[in-house]
Amino acid sequence: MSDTYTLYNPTVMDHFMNPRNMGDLKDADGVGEVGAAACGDIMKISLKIREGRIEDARFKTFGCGSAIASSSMATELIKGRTIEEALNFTNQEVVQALGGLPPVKIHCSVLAEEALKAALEDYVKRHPEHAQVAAGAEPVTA
Amino acid sequence: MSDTYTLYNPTVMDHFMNPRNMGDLKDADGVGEVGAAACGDIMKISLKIREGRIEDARFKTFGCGSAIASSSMATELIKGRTIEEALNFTNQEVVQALGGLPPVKIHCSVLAEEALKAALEDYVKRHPEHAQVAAGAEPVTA
Amino acid sequence: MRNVYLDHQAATPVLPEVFDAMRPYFTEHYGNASSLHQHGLKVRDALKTARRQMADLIHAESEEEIFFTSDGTESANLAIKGVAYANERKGKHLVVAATEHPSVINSVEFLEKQGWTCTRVPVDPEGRLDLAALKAAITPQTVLVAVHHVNHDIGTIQPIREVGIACAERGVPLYVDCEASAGWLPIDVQEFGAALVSFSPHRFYGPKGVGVLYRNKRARIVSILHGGVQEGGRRAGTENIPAIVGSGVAAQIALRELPARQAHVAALQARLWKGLESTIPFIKLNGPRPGPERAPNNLNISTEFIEGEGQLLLCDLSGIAVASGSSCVSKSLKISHVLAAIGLDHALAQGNLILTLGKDNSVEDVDYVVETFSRIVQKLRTMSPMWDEFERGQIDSVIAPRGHGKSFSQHAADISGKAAH
Amino acid sequence: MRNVYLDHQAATPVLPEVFDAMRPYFTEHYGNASSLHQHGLKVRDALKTARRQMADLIHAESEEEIFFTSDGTESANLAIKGVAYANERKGKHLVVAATEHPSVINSVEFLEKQGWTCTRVPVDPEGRLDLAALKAAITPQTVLVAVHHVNHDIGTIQPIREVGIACAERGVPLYVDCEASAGWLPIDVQEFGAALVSFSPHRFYGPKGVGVLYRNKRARIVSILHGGVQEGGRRAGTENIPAIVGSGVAAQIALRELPARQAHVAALQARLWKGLESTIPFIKLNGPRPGPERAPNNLNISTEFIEGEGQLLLCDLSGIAVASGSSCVSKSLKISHVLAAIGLDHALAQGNLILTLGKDNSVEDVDYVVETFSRIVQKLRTMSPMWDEFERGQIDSVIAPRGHGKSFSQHAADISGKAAH
Ligand SMILES: Cc1ncc(COP(=O)(O)O)c(C=O)c1O
Ligand SMILES: Cc1ncc(COP(=O)(O)O)c(C=O)c1O
Repeated sequence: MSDTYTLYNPTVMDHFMNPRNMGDLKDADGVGEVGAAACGDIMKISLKIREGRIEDARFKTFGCGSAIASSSMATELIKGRTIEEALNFTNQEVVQALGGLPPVKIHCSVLAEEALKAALEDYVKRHPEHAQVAAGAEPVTA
Repeated sequence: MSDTYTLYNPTVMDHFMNPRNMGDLKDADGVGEVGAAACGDIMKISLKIREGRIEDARFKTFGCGSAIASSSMATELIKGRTIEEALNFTNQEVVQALGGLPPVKIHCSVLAEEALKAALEDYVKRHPEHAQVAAGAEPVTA
Repeated sequence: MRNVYLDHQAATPVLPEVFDAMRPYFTEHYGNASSLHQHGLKVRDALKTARRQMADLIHAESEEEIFFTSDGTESANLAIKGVAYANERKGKHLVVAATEHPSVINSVEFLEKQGWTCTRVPVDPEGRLDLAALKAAITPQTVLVAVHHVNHDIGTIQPIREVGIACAERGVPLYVDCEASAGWLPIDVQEFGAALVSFSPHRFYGPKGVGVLYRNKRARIVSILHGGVQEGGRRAGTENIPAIVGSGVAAQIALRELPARQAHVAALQARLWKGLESTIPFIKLNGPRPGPERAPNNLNISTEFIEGEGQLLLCDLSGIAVASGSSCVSKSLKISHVLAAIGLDHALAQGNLILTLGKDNSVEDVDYVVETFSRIVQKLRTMSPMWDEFERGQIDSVIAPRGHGKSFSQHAADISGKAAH
Repeated sequence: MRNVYLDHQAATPVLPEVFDAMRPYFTEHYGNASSLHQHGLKVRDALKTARRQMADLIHAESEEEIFFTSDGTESANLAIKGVAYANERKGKHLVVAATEHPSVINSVEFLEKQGWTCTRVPVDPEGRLDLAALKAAITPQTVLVAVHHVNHDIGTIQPIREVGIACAERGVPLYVDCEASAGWLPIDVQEFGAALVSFSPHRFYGPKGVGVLYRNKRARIVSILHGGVQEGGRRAGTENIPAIVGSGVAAQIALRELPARQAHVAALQARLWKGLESTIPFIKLNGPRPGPERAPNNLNISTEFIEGEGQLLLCDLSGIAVASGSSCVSKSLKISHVLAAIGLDHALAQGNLILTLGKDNSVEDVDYVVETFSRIVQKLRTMSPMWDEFERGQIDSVIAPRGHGKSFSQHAADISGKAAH
């Protein structure tokens, strides 16, 4: 790609072209699907959770390059985290890990945060025994 | 001048570069000097008149290329004409003989007509015996 | 990798003949057209030749009806605002098609802030102007009607002659934006009955930096960029001589080659759409079918369940240059207002791609695009939650509804309502 | 015949390096900067480089403060109207120097028709702004002060730093038209305290078709050409990429060569004026003497008893390209408003010639001009009734009065009053 011009930085392009964790999880413990009011993108994140920790994550995204890259990066970042940690996850982490996004595309990373939180919320709903943890963290429907 | 671009057509350029009848007439019978209110040009025409006919004419002009060319052409045209004919002279003749002037420069030909008429007026003033002829023609201070 | 440029609506390369014509005007004949010496007079001549070439392209009577601006946008601004300001005392009402280019629409919006009113005439689902609505919109206060010849997004050809007749009957000048048609379709300003016509040579292998405005001698217009008395006092500023000279040559060649170019791109257009349609399920053509109602060089497609920017990026990585009217590619995050005006479902507008052909595209290009694009669609659909949900019967297709599952848009609204930000 | 181009204020040839830089952007890198694919991204990069080069030339902090327009006229229109419209609610009063370029003056006149008011600050006989009058003109309703850096006609350098301080004290943004100085004098927008600065690279060996507007991030401005969101939404329309790229290179070279160019033309300027002054009687320099108060490349002279167009034409026929502010060379038949503003006698304004030097002019050029011009003056004086009347003592000289005879202007008024038309 040496002579190629790219709309996004190399990290974003890499995650767009070779997305990590793309797909669904059979028997997911939590699934979150959210849409962006601003532009119409849709993102879905599925989580496998074992002993309060995110064991696996998958995404599917209807959206632009940065939306796909954001969901790819978000699923990479949260794997191995505890639910508590995951509930404190913010889009800023995605933006940083991606090495930045164009200003007009920051909302894509927000969508990834929201999809993750929706998935966690779904998990908590299905496993009320974890509500305690969730309550301690930021409200998920911020 | 084959490769030369000119602001005016070749006839105008020729009369500008090689003006005919430039100068003053010693013992002129009539001299007219007029100024253009529009742009500030000044034109002076001197006439030698013999037996009711313009024997010789000279001009001096403070003005642009087309003003100089107009006075050169006007003096050329009127030589040999009777006073009566000369009093009916109009700027259109100058424009036509020059092969046309840019619209914004038509007033230069008007100035030539006016200078000629002022010179004739001067002649008539000095030779009241010719007032009759003048009265029959167009008013000179039109 | 094959390189296929399918964005001729955005830019075209300059023809070698055009470049050669421009070259001496940069370094040798560099004069200012306002100068009265050799250097100025020389380029003044060149300017006149270019004006004549432009006049010929659109069958204008006289080259004195041609004004040069800096681009299509400036020409549109001058047409709209120049006529509005010139006729202020007569009335302050304008009529425009709802699907005009932003350079027209936004000029009108600017005037609305200054007290003008404007009627936006609706179009049908294929982008055709509602003629009856246009006629009804004209009032005694109307000082200008603006209808484009060809729509820049969806290629719809407007019934300009009928519009011209309606305007003539009401004595209102007609402005026709020909940016998307000039060089690709014949244009006859007299047949159009147009008082003003604009276009930009960089759409037909001329250089950037030039816009053209034709103005019929009878139409009143004032300048909008003030300063010197260039362009007959209608456009101040030092003329961009090299680009104007090159544009003239581009116009001359475009006129000569028009039938060949038109036939060439029309054949590719038909082949491309046929290929896409037969290879990719759930794909829709926006605007009229290829044929007499559509510009021969434009295809505007919506591919369901996937978004446009991703399509565009993957096309680019495969050497295919295209555009999109999706909200994700626009800086304002809004879908193309043309797609909104034809009432296209938001989900389909999101999956939008615009392909514009040029004289150098080949059958091989087209076949490569069909093959490559179908792989891209597959890849993006694998990644799309919508495709999955469609396959599982949870949501339905807009293009080929199966009668079960909620609509994509309903689904999107349901979930995005939840996660507002 | 020697060819001496002395009209660098009107146009300059494009540098070979500039042409080479532009070349690939016509035929190879022809993309539209708005496109999201390779072709667009590539030129977007080039645009950014050019912006940086422009920012460097004028010591702007960031390249994001640089906007590209189509020429100096458009930049001036955008500065004046864009700031006026953006601050409409704050106030509708402008302050400009009386000797601004028509692109400023006529933009202001347009706004006056729309309800703005404007104070034109007078200048002294050498064109220097009256600072006290400027300060007094600023009111709480003032939304913009416009003062050019160098006067385009008479080369006067304005006290911009002092103006900048006065504006800062009153919190009013300052717009500085640097069209006549950019590339020839150092410009530091921060030192100027300027909110807006405009110039055009075709004045320093860049191509035509580009204007630059610097806007300090804190200054409010709205766009005046409406359409797409190019140039950060401040200037719609497809960017003229090749010309912008070339302009950037021209700016880079201008910055590097500025001291050398400045010294070169200043030496020629001094020699030329000395030569003319010593060879031709009854000749006057308009504007300050060559030195720190005058642009190094401009001479503006009035030769008494003869008219400017004739001088210009005869110069041209001798291979010397010059300009004139005489009424005869203007399409409106008015003398340059700058000459009027410095109170120059109408007769001297009629005999006006403007000579602007460039980097390729030589000492031999200058000597040829002095020699040739003195012959031209002689020829025209022989043809002039005024010279004759002056010699005969009927009228007097304005430049070197002898104390008898009426003034040229009085004489002209006397006789033209008789022959009105
Ligand atoms: C129909 C139409 N009109 C006007 C314009 C503006 O033209 P330009 O980009 O030359 O400023 C465009 C450009 O996309 C267009 O497609
Ligand atoms: C001081 C000044 N400002 C503005 C302009 C207008 O610039 P342009 O000719 O690039 O439109 C000029 C041009 O002569 C000028 O001299």
